[in-house]
Amino acid sequence: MSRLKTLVRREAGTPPLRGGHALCQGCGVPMVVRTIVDSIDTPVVVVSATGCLEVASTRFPTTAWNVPWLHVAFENAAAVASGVETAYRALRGRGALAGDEPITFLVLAGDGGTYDIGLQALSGAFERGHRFVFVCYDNEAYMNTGVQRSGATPFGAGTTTSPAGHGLGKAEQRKDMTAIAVAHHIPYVAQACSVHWQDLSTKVERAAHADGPAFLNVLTDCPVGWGHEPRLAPSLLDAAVESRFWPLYEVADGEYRLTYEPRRACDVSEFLLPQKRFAHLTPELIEQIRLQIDADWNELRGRCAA
Amino acid sequence: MSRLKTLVRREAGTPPLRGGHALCQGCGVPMVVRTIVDSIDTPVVVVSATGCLEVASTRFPTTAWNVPWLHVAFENAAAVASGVETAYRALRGRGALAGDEPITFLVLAGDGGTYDIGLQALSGAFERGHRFVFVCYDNEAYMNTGVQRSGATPFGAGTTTSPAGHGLGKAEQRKDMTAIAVAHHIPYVAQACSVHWQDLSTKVERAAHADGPAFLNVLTDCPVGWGHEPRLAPSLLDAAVESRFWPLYEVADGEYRLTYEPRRACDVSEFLLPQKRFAHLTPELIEQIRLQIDADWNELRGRCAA
Amino acid sequence: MRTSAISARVMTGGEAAAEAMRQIDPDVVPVYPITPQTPIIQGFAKFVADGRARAEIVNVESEHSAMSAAIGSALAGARTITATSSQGLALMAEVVYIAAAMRAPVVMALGNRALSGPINIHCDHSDSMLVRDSGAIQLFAENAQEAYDLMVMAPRIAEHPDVLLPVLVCQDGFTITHSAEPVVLLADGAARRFVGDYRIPHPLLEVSTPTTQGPFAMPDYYYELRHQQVAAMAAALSVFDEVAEAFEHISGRRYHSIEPYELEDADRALVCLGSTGGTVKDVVDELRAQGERVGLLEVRAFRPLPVDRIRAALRFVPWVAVLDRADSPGGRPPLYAELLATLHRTDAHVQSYVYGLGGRELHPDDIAGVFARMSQERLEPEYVGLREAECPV
Amino acid sequence: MRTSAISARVMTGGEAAAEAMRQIDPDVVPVYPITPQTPIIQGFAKFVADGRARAEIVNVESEHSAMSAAIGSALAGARTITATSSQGLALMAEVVYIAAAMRAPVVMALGNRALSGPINIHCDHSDSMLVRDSGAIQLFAENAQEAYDLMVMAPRIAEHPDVLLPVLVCQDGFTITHSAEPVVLLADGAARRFVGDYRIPHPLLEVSTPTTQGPFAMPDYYYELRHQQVAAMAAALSVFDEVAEAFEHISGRRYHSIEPYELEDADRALVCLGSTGGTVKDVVDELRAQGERVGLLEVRAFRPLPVDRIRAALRFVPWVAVLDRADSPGGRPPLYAELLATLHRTDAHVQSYVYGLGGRELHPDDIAGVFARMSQERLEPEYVGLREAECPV
Amino acid sequence: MREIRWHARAGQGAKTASQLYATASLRAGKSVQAFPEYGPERRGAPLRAYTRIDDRPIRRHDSVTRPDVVVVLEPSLLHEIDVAEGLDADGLVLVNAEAPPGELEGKHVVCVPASRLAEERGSKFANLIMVGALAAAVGEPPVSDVSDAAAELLGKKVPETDVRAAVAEGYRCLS
Amino acid sequence: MREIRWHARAGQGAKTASQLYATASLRAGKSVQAFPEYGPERRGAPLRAYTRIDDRPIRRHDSVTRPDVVVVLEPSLLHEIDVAEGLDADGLVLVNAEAPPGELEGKHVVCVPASRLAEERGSKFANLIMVGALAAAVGEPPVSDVSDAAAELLGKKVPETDVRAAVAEGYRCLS
Amino acid sequence: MPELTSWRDLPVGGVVSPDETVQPRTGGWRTGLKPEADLSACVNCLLCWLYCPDSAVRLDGTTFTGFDESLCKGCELCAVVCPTGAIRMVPDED
Amino acid sequence: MPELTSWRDLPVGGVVSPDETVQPRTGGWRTGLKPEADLSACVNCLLCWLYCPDSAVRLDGTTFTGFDESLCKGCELCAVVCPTGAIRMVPDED
Ligand SMILES: Cc1ncc(C[n+]2csc(CCOP(=O)(O)OP(=O)(O)O)c2C)c(N)n1
Ligand SMILES: Cc1ncc(C[n+]2csc(CCOP(=O)(O)OP(=O)(O)O)c2C)c(N)n1
Ligand code: SF4
Ligand code: SF4
Ligand code: SF4
Ligand code: SF4
Ligand code: SF4
Ligand code: SF4
Ligand SMILES: [Mg+2]
Ligand SMILES: [Mg+2]
Repeated sequence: MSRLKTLVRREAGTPPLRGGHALCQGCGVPMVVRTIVDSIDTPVVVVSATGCLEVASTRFPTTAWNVPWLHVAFENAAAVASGVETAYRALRGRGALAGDEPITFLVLAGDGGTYDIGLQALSGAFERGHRFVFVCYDNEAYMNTGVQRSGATPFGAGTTTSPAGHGLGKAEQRKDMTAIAVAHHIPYVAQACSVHWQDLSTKVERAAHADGPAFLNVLTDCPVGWGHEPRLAPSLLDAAVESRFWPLYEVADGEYRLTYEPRRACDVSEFLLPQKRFAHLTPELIEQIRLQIDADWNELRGRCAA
Repeated sequence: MSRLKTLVRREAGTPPLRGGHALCQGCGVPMVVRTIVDSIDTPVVVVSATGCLEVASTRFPTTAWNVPWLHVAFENAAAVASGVETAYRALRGRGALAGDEPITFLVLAGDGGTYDIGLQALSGAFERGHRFVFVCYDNEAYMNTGVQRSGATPFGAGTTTSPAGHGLGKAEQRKDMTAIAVAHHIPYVAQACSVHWQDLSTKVERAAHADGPAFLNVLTDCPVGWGHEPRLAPSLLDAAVESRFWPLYEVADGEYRLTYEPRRACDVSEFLLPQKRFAHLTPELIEQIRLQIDADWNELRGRCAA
Repeated sequence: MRTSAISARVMTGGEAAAEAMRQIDPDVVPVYPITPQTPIIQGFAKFVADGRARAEIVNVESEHSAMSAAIGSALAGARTITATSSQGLALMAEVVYIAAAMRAPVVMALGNRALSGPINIHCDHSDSMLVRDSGAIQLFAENAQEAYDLMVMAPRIAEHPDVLLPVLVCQDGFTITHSAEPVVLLADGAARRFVGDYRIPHPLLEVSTPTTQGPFAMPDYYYELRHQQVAAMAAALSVFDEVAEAFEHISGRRYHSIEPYELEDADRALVCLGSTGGTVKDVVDELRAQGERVGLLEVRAFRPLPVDRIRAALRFVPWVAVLDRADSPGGRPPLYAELLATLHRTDAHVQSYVYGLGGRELHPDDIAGVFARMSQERLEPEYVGLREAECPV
Repeated sequence: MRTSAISARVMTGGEAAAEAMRQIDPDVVPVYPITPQTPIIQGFAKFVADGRARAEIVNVESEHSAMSAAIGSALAGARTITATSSQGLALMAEVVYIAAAMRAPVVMALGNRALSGPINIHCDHSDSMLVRDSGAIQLFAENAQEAYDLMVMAPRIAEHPDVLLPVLVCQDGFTITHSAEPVVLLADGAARRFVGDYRIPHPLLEVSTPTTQGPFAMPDYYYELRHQQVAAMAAALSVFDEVAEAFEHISGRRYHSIEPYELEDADRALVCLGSTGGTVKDVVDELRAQGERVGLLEVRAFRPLPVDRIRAALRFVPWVAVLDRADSPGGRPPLYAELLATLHRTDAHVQSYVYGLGGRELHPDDIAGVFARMSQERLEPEYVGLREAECPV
Repeated sequence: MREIRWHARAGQGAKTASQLYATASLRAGKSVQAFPEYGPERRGAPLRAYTRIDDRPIRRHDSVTRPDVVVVLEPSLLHEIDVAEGLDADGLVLVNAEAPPGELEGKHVVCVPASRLAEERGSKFANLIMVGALAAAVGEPPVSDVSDAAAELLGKKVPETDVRAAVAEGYRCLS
Repeated sequence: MREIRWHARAGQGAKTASQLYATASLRAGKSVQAFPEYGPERRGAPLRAYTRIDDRPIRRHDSVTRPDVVVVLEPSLLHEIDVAEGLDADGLVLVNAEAPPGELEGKHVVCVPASRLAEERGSKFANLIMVGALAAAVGEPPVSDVSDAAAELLGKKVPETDVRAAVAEGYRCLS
Repeated sequence: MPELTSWRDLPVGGVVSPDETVQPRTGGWRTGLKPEADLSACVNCLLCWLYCPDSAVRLDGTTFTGFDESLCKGCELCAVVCPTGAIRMVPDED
Repeated sequence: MPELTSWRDLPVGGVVSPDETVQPRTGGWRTGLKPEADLSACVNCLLCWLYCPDSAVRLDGTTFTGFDESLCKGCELCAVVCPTGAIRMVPDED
C-alpha cells in the first residue's frame, strides 16, 4: 500500500485535527499535524504549546481534536509532556493502566514555543530522556500574536518587531535549533519540511520508535506572516529545500544523514522574493544570505560524509 | 612578564573577590573567579547567578567583591547581563557614559544556573549576540542547596536527589553544555579546568576579545559535594583532564581545537575513586564510563582534526 | 476630561503608549510579545526602525528575561521601559518583586488581560492583582488619553529619589489597548523635557566606584530592607501629586490618585479600576438625572493605595459597592478586601461585586442593577451577570 | 495537641513530610531543589533509592517545569506530589493558577520562605500570599506533627470530586522544616488505606475516550469556568471537615479549618498562620495566668478561608490584631485585609501587625507587647520589632 | 450618541472603516470611539467592529449591543449571522450589495454596490466606499472630513488620490 | 522548660548533638525540640544549635535567647563570639576543653576534654561525648536513654558500639 | 455552537469531548472561490486530501469523492497540488 | 560586622560599597592547622597565591611574603601546590 493510503487508512475518516477549526485559510500547519499523527501506528497523546494551532483549534466548548490533547501554557509543553509520559511509565509499572498498548507521546509547538520560551523545558526533558516525539512546526515567527520575530526568524526577514523600516529586518542569524537538539545527544533528530511529506512521514516513524526523546524541526509556511498567497506555499517550501535554505537531514544516534539531495539548481531568491517579509532585501543582502547558505550546506555535507 | 605575574599585577593587592567570604574551606570556585577576572585587561562588570559563590560572598552589609557586581536571581544571569550590556551600548551610543574605556561584561553562574534553569536566558542572549563572557563554574551539582543533581552531574554520581542507595546514582548522561553552546554558532566557546589555569587564562583573553558572546565551561571541584579533602583538588582535577573525562578545547568561529593534549595514560578511576559521590560504582559501571569517555574523545578528536 | 478635538488624533491606547515611549525616548526596551500588549511594542519597534526613536530594543526570549534585562539595564544606568500582559506578567512575577526590592525604576506598560486557565486574551485585572504585593506602583488608566498621560508621568514617578520603584501603567486589554479614541499628545520636546534625564544613586556602570547590588540578607537586615519599600511607597503618593501638578502645567490635564465622581451627597457609591469607570460615570449621570444620589470612586493609584483619601472621599457614603475585575477563590476579591481594610471603623456597608473576568461585558444596565440592589445588607460577593448566578457561593 | 511520647519519633517537619509522601506512595514526583524545601525531596529521594517508595521522581530543570510536569502527570491519571519554597513558587506561579483552573489535584509541600529581594532563605509567608488568588487550597501547619498530618490528609481533599484543586501544605521554613520535634506517624498501611486510590473524571491516558484539555475560552465561557473554581473552593471547606473527621478515626487527632484558643471570653485576640500560633498559645497561657482575657485564632485553612467560622469565632471579641508574616507595600497586609473583609459589619477593632519577614524572630515578649498595645484605636499597620519603628508608614 | 456596527470578514478592512469614520467625525468636532472584536478566529472569519459618535465626550467602554446603524461590508455573512441583531426597528442597514438581500426583509436597508464599484476602478477600497456612503446616508460628517481623514490614515501607504476617490464615490452613491 | 544552646563550627556535629539530646529526652518522657541556625556560611563557620526540653508539650517556635545551658563543642570559638550571651548568672557552660578558658571567667564552667578523649579512642565523636556529659551535668535524661537514642540516630551509619561508648565516656566524666 | 450554559452545567475544568461537541462550520470563510473536481480527470493520488488544511476533502474509503463545502475555506491548495488539474477554483454560488 | 542600623540608615535597595564595609574575618574557621612558609625555600612561583580560595596569601608587589591568618581557613591548598615544599601545615597556636 502506498504511504499516502496508509495515512488515509489510519485517519479512517476521523482526522486527528478535524475541519471547522479557526486557523487561517490556507494555513500550513494542519498538514504537518495530520501527516505526523497519521504516520504513527499506535494511539497518540498530543501535548500542545500555546500558539496558532492551539488557540485556533480549541475554542471552548468546541474542539478540532479527535485524539487526546492537552495544553497548559506556552513555554512548558516539554515539561507537561514529561509529566504525562512519566505518569504513563509509573502507572504501567504498577499495572494500573487499563489497556496496555504502547502510546506515542507527541508534542506540538511552534518555533516560539521551541526555540525561545520553550527551550529550557525541552532541554531538560532531553537530558532526562523522556520518550516522546517533540515536533516544532517552524513557521519562523510568533504568528499567533501577529508576526513577531523569534529565534527561528531568518536573517533579513521583516516582522513587526524586526521591521524592515529603514533597517534590514532581523539583523541576527536564526538559532540553529536542529543543531542544538543534536548537541543533546538524543537518539533521533531530524529536519523536515511539510511538502516533503514522505520524507517527513518516514522521519516520524523513526522518531516514534527511537529509544528516548526525538526531535523534529518541520518547516512550514504561514501565508499571513510570510506574506504570500496560500497557493504559493507548495512552490515556496519546495524552493526552501531545493535552494538548501532548509536542508532535509536526520541525525540518528549521532550519525548525520542527508535524507534528500536537492535535485535542481535553485537560487534562494526563488524562496525569498515571493514573500513580503523579504521584499525589502537588497541584492547585497541576498548575496549575504546565499553565502551563509553555502557555508552551512558545506558544513552539513561534511558531517554527513563523516 | 610571566602570565602569573601579569595576573598579580592586575589584581594589585585588590582581589576582585577578597577573602573573608563564607565559601567553604578549600572551595574551588574563588580560584576560577580570580584567574578569570585577573586575565581581563579592561574594567570588568560581573553579573552573578544565585549559587554558592553569590550567597557566600555578599552577606549584607558586607561584600567580598571589589568589582561592580550584580545579582538578581538564579535563572536569569544571562538576561540581566543582556540588559547591562545593552545599557552600555545604548549609553555609549548617546555619548552618555562618563569614561569611554571598554568594559568587559562577565557572567558567573554555576552549572545549575547554566545547564538547567539558566539555559534559556543564555540561549536567547547568544541568539541576540550580546557581547559578554559567560562563565559556567561547573562543579557538577547544585551545591548551594546541599548537593542535588543537575544537568551537569555526570553519570553515576551520587547526589541527594540521585542517591546511590540501592541504585547507581545519576542514571542519565550529563548534558553536553559545551556542545550546546557551540551549536549556537557564537564566536567563542571553550571548555577549561581551574587547575589548568594558564590554558584558562588564555581562553579568557580570547573570550573577552571575541566579537560577540563567548562561553567558558570551567570544571572546578567542590570538596563538600564531591566528597574529598580540599587538598586532593589539584590532583583530582588534573586526573579529570588527563583521563579525558574533561577535555580542554576551544571552538573559535566554528573551528575546533584541542588546547591541551593529555600527557599521560590516566584511567578515569583516578578521578572517580577518591570521591565519595562515586564510591558506590561497580567495576562494570566504571567500565561503562570509560567506554563513554573513549567514544566522546574520539568524536572530539575527529572534530579537531577536521 | 474633554479632549480638544483640534489637536487630538484618533488612536488606540496601545498606539498612545507607543507614542509616549517614542517621546520619552528610553535607552533600552527589553520586551516579549503577548496579546494585547503587542500593539505597544510593535508601534514602538516601528518608530525605532523608522529612526524616530533611538532605544535599543532587546527582543528577549521570555518575559522572565524581559524583566531581568530591564533590571540589569535600569541599574546599569539606562532608562528602561518594558510592556506585557497576563501570562507575561505571571511569568516575570518573581523578578517584578526583585525589581522593586532593588529599587529599579523600570516603567512597564501593562495591557491587562485575564490569567489562564482557561487561556483567554481579554481584559480583567487578575494579572495586576498577581503582583499587588510586589512593591511595584500600579496606576490604572480609564481611557487611551490617560494611558498616554500616565506613561509620560511614569518615569518621573519611578525615578524620583524618594521612590525608585517600578511603575506599571495599566490599561484594560482591548477595551483600551485596541480601542481608538481621540488622544491629545504633548509636543515631543515638551514631553522630553518633562521627563528629564535619568539619574539613579548607584549606576552599576560607574566602574570607578564599584558597588555590590543584590546581596544576600539574613533576618538581621532583611526586615529593615523590606520596610524601605513600604516607606518608598508612602513617598510615592506625594510624588505622584507633585508630578501630576507639573504635568498639569504642560498639558492642562490634572490627575489624582483617586477620582471621586458625584460623591458629595451620594448615598450609594461604586468603586472600580480602569475603563469601567467611564461607563459607570455615564450611568451615574443617568441615575442622577432621575434623582438618585449615586456616585463613583475611581481608583487611579492602586499601588500606592491612597488609603486616607479613599476614607475621606467615602466618609459620608452609607453604601459602597466594590467592583472587582478579579477574584481570589476561597478568599475575598482583592479590591474589596483592600477597601474594607481602608474603610475599617467607618459606618459604610461595603459590598462586593465581581465582574468582567476574561472580558465578560459589563453594560450600563448591569451597573444600574448593582446600584439598585446594593442598599440591602449582603456580605457575600456576587458575580454580576453570571449565567445561573442564583446560588452564589 | 499532645503527642504521645511512646510512639513519637524526633524528626523535622521536612522529614515528616517526606515520611508522609513515602506512605502516600504517589505515582509521580516532579520537583526542583530549593532551600528550605530540600530536606523533603532529599528524604523522599532516599526512600525511593532504598526501595521504600515507588514513585517516579522527575528531576526537572526549573520549578516552572515542576508544576507543569505535575499538571501533566495529574491530568494523565497519576497521583502527583511536588514541593517547593519561595522563588520556586514564584517562578511557577503562572502554572499554579492553571493547575487550579484545570482542576489538577496536585499536592505540594511548601516550605514557606521569604521572597527575594533581597535574597533570604528564612521564613515568611510572602510566597504563599503570592498565589493566594490562584485557586489553590492552602493549609498551614503549626508544627512538624501537623505538617505530617496535613500532608496525609491533602490527597483526599485535593482529589475529592467536588474539589479537584491543588493543595499546598504550608510549613514555616526552618522553623518547622528544619526543627526536630516529636512526631507520631500512622502505620504505613493505615495511611495508605486512608489516602485510597487516585481517581479523576477524565484521565488523559484513556485514549479510547479522547478529551481536549486546556482549551481556549472567550468571554462567553471564561467567566462561568472561573466561577467553577469558586464553587470548588466552597466545597473544599466541607470536604476538609469530612476528611479531618476520617483522619481523627485513624489518628485520634482532629483538625479544623480554624483553631480558636481561649477565645470564649477574650477581649483581645490575635490572628495568625503557621508556627507562630504555638508561641502565641504560650503567651496566652501566661497572660491568662495573670488574669488577662486574651486569646488566639489560628487559621489553618487560609484557602478556602472559613469566613463564617472566623466571624463566629471572633463575634464577641472587641479587639482583634492580625499578625501578618507578609506585606503588600502600598497596600494592606494580606491576612489583615482578608480578616477585615471577613469581619465587616461587626464591632471589632481590627489592627494590623507585620512581623517576621525574612525570618526575623518574634519572641514571646513581642507578642505580649502586641497584646498590651492593641486596645488603643490605631488604623495603620505596625512592623513589630522594626529597628527605629517610631515612624511607621 | 450614534452607534455603528460593522460586519465583515477578518482582513476586509472593517477595523479600518470603523476608525476612519471615527477620525472623520473627530475632524467634524465630535467625540468618537472605534474598536473591533477579537477572537481566536483568523483571516476569513466573521468579524465585527464598532464606532461611537457623540457630541459629548464618550466615556463608556462597553461594547455596542443596540446599534443605530449596521454596515455590512461582506454580504455573504448574511447567511451566517443575524446582522440586524439588536438593531432598532427604524435602524439603518447599509449593505455592500446590488439589491436588498432577502435576509433583511422588513428592515430599513440601503444598498451600495461597493465591491463592484471598487472592482471597476481596479481598487480594493470597498470599505472606503462604504464609509463614504455611510457619511452620506446618516448626513455626517461632511465628505471633506471623511476624505481628509482617509488621506491621513491611509495616505502614506497607498496613493492619496485613490483613497479620496473611493470615499467620494461612496458618498456620491447616497447623496 | 530547659533551653540549651550548642556552639560549634559547621560540620562538627552540633545539629546532631542537639537532636540527640532531644531524642534521648523524648525517650525519657519529655517534650522536646531541636533546631540549628542557618546562614550562608559554610563548613568551618561558627554555628549554633538549640534544644528545648519540657514536661509539657512545647509549642513555642521562637529561637532560644536566654539559654539555661550552653555547650561549646569547639573552644576556639571563644575568641570569636560571646558564647555566654543571654546566659543567666547561674547558667552552666559546658566546654570541650581541658581547663576553663579565660574568656569564661566568672561563669559556671564545666570542662570535658572531649576532643582528646575522642582522639584517644580514634573516634570522631567528640560531640557524642559532650552529649553524654551534658546528661550527667544536668542530671537528665538517664544515660541509657542517651545511649539508645544515639544508637537509633547514628547506629545505621557507624558501629553502634562506638556510638554507645562515646556517650558513656562523656557521661562518666561528670558523674 | 451549543447554547450558552450555566456554570453548573459546564464540564469540570473545561474538558471537552470531541464526540459531545459540534465543530463550527467554516465554509462561510470562503471569499468568492470554491474548488470543483472533475472526477474523470482524478487519478486518486490523494494529494488534495493531504494538503487540505481544513479536512474538507471527502473520501469514500480511500477514494476521492469531492469536497465538504461546509468546511472548505477556499484556499486553493488542493487545486495547486492536484497533479492532473482535476480541481479548478470556481466562483462560489453566492 | 557593622552595628545593626535602623531601616532609615540602610543604603537604598541594599547596595553595598566594598570601600565602606568591613569584611568578616574567617581565620577562625581553621580547624587546627595553618600554613607556615619557609621563605628560603620559596621560588616565588606564586602558585600559592593563585590557588588560595581566601586571598590569604600575602604579597609585597609580586613577591610572596606569607599569610594573612585573619583570613586563611586552613585548607592546605597552598601547601599542596607549592612546588618546593616551602609551605607546611602546622598546628594553630590556639
Ligand atoms: C508566557 C507567555 N508569553 C507570551 C504569550 C503570548 N503568545 C502566545 S502564542 C505566542 C507566539 C507563538 O509563536 P510560535 O510558538 O512560533 O507559534 P505560532 O503562533 O507561530 O504557531 C505568544 C508570543 C503567552 N501565551 N505566554
Ligand atoms: C527559582 C529558584 N529555584 C531554586 C533556587 C534555589 N537554589 C539556589 S542556588 C541553587 C543551586 C545552584 O547550583 P549551581 O548553579 O550549580 O551553583 P553552585 O551552588 O553549585 O555553586 C538552587 C537550587 C532559587 N534560588 N531560585
Ligand atoms: S497566522 Fe499563519 S500560522 Fe497562524 S493560523 Fe494564520 S496562516 Fe496559520
Ligand atoms: S559547597 Fe562546594 S561549591 Fe559551595 S562553597 Fe562549599 S566547597 Fe564551594
Ligand atoms: S480549497 Fe483549500 S480548504 Fe477547500 S478543499 Fe481545497 S485545500 Fe481544502
Ligand atoms: S489531487 Fe487531483 S488527482 Fe489527486 S486525488 Fe485529488 S483530485 Fe484526484
Ligand atoms: S591554607 Fe588555604 S586558605 Fe590558608 S593560605 Fe593556604 S590556600 Fe589560603
Ligand atoms: S607556592 Fe611555594 S614557591 Fe611558590 S610562591 Fe608560594 S611559597 Fe613560594
Ligand atoms: Mg511560529
Ligand atoms: Mg554547581
